[in-house]
Amino acid sequence: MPRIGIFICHCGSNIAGTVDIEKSIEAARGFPGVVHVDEYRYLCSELGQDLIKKAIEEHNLDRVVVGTCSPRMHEVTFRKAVTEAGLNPYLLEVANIREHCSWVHKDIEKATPKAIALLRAAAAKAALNDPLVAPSVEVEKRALVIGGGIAGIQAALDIAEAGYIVDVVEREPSIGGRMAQLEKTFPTLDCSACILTPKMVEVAQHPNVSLLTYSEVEEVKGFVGQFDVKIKQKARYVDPVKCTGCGICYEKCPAKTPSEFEMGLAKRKAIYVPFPQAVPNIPVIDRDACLYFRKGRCQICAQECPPQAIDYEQQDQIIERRYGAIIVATGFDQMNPSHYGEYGYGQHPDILTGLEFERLFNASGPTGGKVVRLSDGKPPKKVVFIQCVGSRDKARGMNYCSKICCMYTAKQAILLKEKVPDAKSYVFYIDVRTAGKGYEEFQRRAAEEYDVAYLRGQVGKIFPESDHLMVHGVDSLSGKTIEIKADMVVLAVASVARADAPEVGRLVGINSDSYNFFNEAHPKLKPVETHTAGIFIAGACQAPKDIPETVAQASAAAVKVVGLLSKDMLQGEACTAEVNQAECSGCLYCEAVCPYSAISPVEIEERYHGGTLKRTVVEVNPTLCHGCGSCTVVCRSGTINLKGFSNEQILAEVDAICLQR
Amino acid sequence: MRYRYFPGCTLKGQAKSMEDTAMAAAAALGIELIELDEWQCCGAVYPLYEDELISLLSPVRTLAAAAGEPLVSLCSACHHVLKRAQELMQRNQDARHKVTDFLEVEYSGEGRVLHFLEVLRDDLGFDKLTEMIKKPLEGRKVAAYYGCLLLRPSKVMQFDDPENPTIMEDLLKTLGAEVVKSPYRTECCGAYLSVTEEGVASDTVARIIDSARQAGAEALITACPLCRYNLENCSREDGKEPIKVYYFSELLAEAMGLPGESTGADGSKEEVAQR
Amino acid sequence: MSAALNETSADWEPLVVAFCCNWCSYAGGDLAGTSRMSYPANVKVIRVPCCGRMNPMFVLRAFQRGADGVLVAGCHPGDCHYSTGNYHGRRRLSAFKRLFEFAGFEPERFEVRWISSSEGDKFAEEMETMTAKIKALGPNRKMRDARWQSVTQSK
Amino acid sequence: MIIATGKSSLIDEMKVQSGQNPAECYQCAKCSAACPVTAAMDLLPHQVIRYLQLGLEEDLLKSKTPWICASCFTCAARCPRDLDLARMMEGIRLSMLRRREGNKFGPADLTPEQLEKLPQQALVSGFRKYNK
Repeated sequence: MPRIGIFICHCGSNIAGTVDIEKSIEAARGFPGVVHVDEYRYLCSELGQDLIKKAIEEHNLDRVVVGTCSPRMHEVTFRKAVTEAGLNPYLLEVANIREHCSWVHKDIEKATPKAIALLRAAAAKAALNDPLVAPSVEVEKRALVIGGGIAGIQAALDIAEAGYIVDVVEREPSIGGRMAQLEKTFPTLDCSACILTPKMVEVAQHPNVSLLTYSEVEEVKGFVGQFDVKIKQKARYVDPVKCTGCGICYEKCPAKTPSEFEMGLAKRKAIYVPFPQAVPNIPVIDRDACLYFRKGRCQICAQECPPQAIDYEQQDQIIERRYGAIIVATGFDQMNPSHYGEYGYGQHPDILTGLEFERLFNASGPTGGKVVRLSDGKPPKKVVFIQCVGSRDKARGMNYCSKICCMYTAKQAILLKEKVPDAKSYVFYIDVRTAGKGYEEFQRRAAEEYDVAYLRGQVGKIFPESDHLMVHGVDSLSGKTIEIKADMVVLAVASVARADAPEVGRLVGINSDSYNFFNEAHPKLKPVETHTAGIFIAGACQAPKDIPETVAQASAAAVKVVGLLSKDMLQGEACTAEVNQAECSGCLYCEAVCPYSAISPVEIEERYHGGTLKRTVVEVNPTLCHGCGSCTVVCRSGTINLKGFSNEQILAEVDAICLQR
Repeated sequence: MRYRYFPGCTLKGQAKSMEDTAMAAAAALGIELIELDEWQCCGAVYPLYEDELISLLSPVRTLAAAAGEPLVSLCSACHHVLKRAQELMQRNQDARHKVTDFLEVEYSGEGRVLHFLEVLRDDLGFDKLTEMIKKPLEGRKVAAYYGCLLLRPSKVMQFDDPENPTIMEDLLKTLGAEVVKSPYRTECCGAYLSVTEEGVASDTVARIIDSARQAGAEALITACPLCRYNLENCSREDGKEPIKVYYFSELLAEAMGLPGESTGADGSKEEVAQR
Repeated sequence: MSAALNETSADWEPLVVAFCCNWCSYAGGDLAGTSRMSYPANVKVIRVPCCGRMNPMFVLRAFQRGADGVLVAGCHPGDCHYSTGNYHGRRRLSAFKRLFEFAGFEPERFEVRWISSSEGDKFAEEMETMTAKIKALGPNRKMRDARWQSVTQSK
Repeated sequence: MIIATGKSSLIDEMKVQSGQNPAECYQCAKCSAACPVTAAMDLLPHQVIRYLQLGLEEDLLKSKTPWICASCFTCAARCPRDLDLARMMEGIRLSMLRRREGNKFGPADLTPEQLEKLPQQALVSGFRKYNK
């Protein structure tokens, strides 16, 4: 039989004014297992806590119930108090007789029996409380950042500056990501390279950062504090130690293939760096394009390389490391708008996506920074921009707003006017969305000072007619149909999740929304956390976002990582699920409902009629479990229980509350 | 290859040449088209209001009469109505019960509903058709005109890419013609507006013909008698060389070296191939 | 026996058991308290971590032990602290409610509500409504376990 | 303009029978950009939906636009909100035919020449679209 002590707080008159303390004490003395009942004016005060501690010693109490304010207010305080008296903190139970009783009922005749019922329920539950210990895990003081775009770079720098070791894994031969492809950034028109390149260099040279470019994460195992990760470093066929980055190899290489960095608008060599400011400035050989790998002869790069850094025998390397925390910053893709037949993308060289058009402004881009038509090399005099191509389109595209297009279209229209002063831009839009510091002003400048015609409506057809593109659209404000003989059309296509995002999500163990963007743990209050402890997200892999937002989120994720790595040990949740494997039928329903991947199947051997039998059951990883209890209800054999909120405890409360009947 | 065949009214009248040439080609290709024993007009337009069940009686009766065998039509309007009626029978249980109870037939949306072009592309294959081309249409600049009813709504029709269809161009290529692509090949010709608002149809037709002409076409093919009527009768006198309009099956028969004649929507006849 | 417990008395008061999730509805209840709102004392709250933790067995037990109404309250769909718990809860409890009705019980006796931690007013309102509704329905006689009653009355 | 706040039976019926909810339209005007016969319309297609949203039943019944619509389905094929405007247009036409004006067009409206030349398909379509 437990020895329960009940302590009732007056909370000045907050409780005592509406609950008859004397009557409550009288009733409490009669509850099963109660050996001691006391009261105090302010139980949460130092003296109040001492009263509890003393009583635990004097009356040899092994369970404590306090009738006080809400457990969301002072549960921690009283748990600490009982711990100081030598009890396990989870042997304490709170009856909320203030917020849920004295403050909401005016009539003492009604509030008192309710307070008694609540105390009775708390005592009934307390009798079944077990001592619980939160699991603890040692923290590996090293972080992994997946993705070397601006989000990954910022996060890595912040973690490194806080003094922790961080590895950045980037799939491409260089870090820099999407931002490296941009010419200018809104709304300040900073040159993208001018602000990004210094950061790329800084992160590469930081003593706490290791860059693993041309590499991909292959496997993630373990859990918060101890993720065991396998990373494949793809063979570059260039010795990074010997290479001086002189560039003779790609100058001499005879094999050409479309450049990914230039969105296919220009060619690169088979041995290449994606762009001139690449970090690291070490070329890679693209096996699929290289004449030597395809046909067995050529080797010009090897012959020409002064330090003899070319190594055709190089193999992929697998790196295995343990990390305390992971940031996923894998960025976004652009939707291919070919299925919008009315826009004719892919059928004519002067119909471009926004990012393709952006490359025309860049000095190292496909046109050497001249804004010209790819069909005939002439500067475009009439350019039609179409917004929401694939965004806000639940029929043929994505239902969401891609957020950045209104702003980059305004930017490109301004840049166009600066490069081709007699050019005229037309922007077909549904709504102009410019929420952001300085954004509205910027867009208005485009319309007012740069002669950009904003047409509220959409385009129904684009087709080539002699040397121009015929654009048929409508301006819904005037109710007029519009025909424009355009020189060029720029489609603001939807920003979409990376094609392999679901795969990355599975690999890392985080989930995504219906568009394959990674899910944050809470849409408002946990924007960089995921449901998997120790894994954080930053940047456009979570949803379309612009650079300032991406950087802010990256720094936020870095702070979360630093906070985690600053601990030697992690304390988990004590109220976690537990399974009785002897009764588990291995149906795995619990695994399916667990939002934290805390439940996994294991094979056990059992003795069975003299032999042994192998069967699948589940086990709960208490460091991953958050204690929601979803698994307990789906369990077909009813053999998963939740510590601290067990079936027995809840039923005891129900019984105790219903005892008045 | 055995199919049940639904001709539709117009193919027994003004568009007889579409039926004749298609039947001749089918026979030569080993495609058996067995006309339904009894059939009625499909209704020409698919009822877009969910309570217009009366208009569904005829197409559903036709669908049920095919008794699960693949059902082929030549006229794009008939095909459109039959295909959509089938989709409704599959999707809307309530409508299905009401219509089939009234008709006293058993039908729950089964059976393939095909346009003859789909048979040529998917069941026979254009590769196979190439072997049967005796008189390729060399040097003939022909543009395909799809119109609306075969392509849209694409989720139901499942005929081809609604914005960038290729089936008719692929057919023309197979027939040896020089394929001309015009941007207005999927735009509406004005349909039944030629009955009430001829001016509107004249505008749409003028755009279609002008753009085909600009692209260099000498002739157009279509699978719809109404499209052909509009293209031939609503084009304005502009002094330019008129563009010939054919049913796809007429050129098919011609390239296969089969006898037949093209019946213009105005009843004028022209021999399309010699014996 | 007091008038409140006497089922034939006009002063009969129902017992409503409310299971509230810790993160939203229980906190909403706290807010109703700190805002000094008022609702009938007939409602007694049991705290659960999440409405996804709600085993229909808990509801049945309450009725068996003589509760006249049971209310489960959780975070609004989409706002679950554990991201998906309330979706599981919503599906399970709505299926349960149908079964409950099918078995011949008044479906109004069992309700599921979404109350956020900022909706103290909604919390109070729902408790008020629920109590009034159950009061009008009268005592739960169908599901009450007579054996349990004899145990309690002997105590 | 005073916006009608009362219920429009036409629009309510239209919603049910066409399965389309005009409230889902965000007025991007893609339909109007795609429509091949706007030149003859007094209201552009997106304006028809706007009128439906505002409950301007009387104005819609006066409009020529529903009778110009040729049911080519281009609007529906391109609508980013997955709305089928062709069905809504049919709804307005039917409402007028069923309860207001009766038939818009009959055999008597045709010239003997038309009767001879027009393909059956055209006649049936025309009667179906413009008759009860």
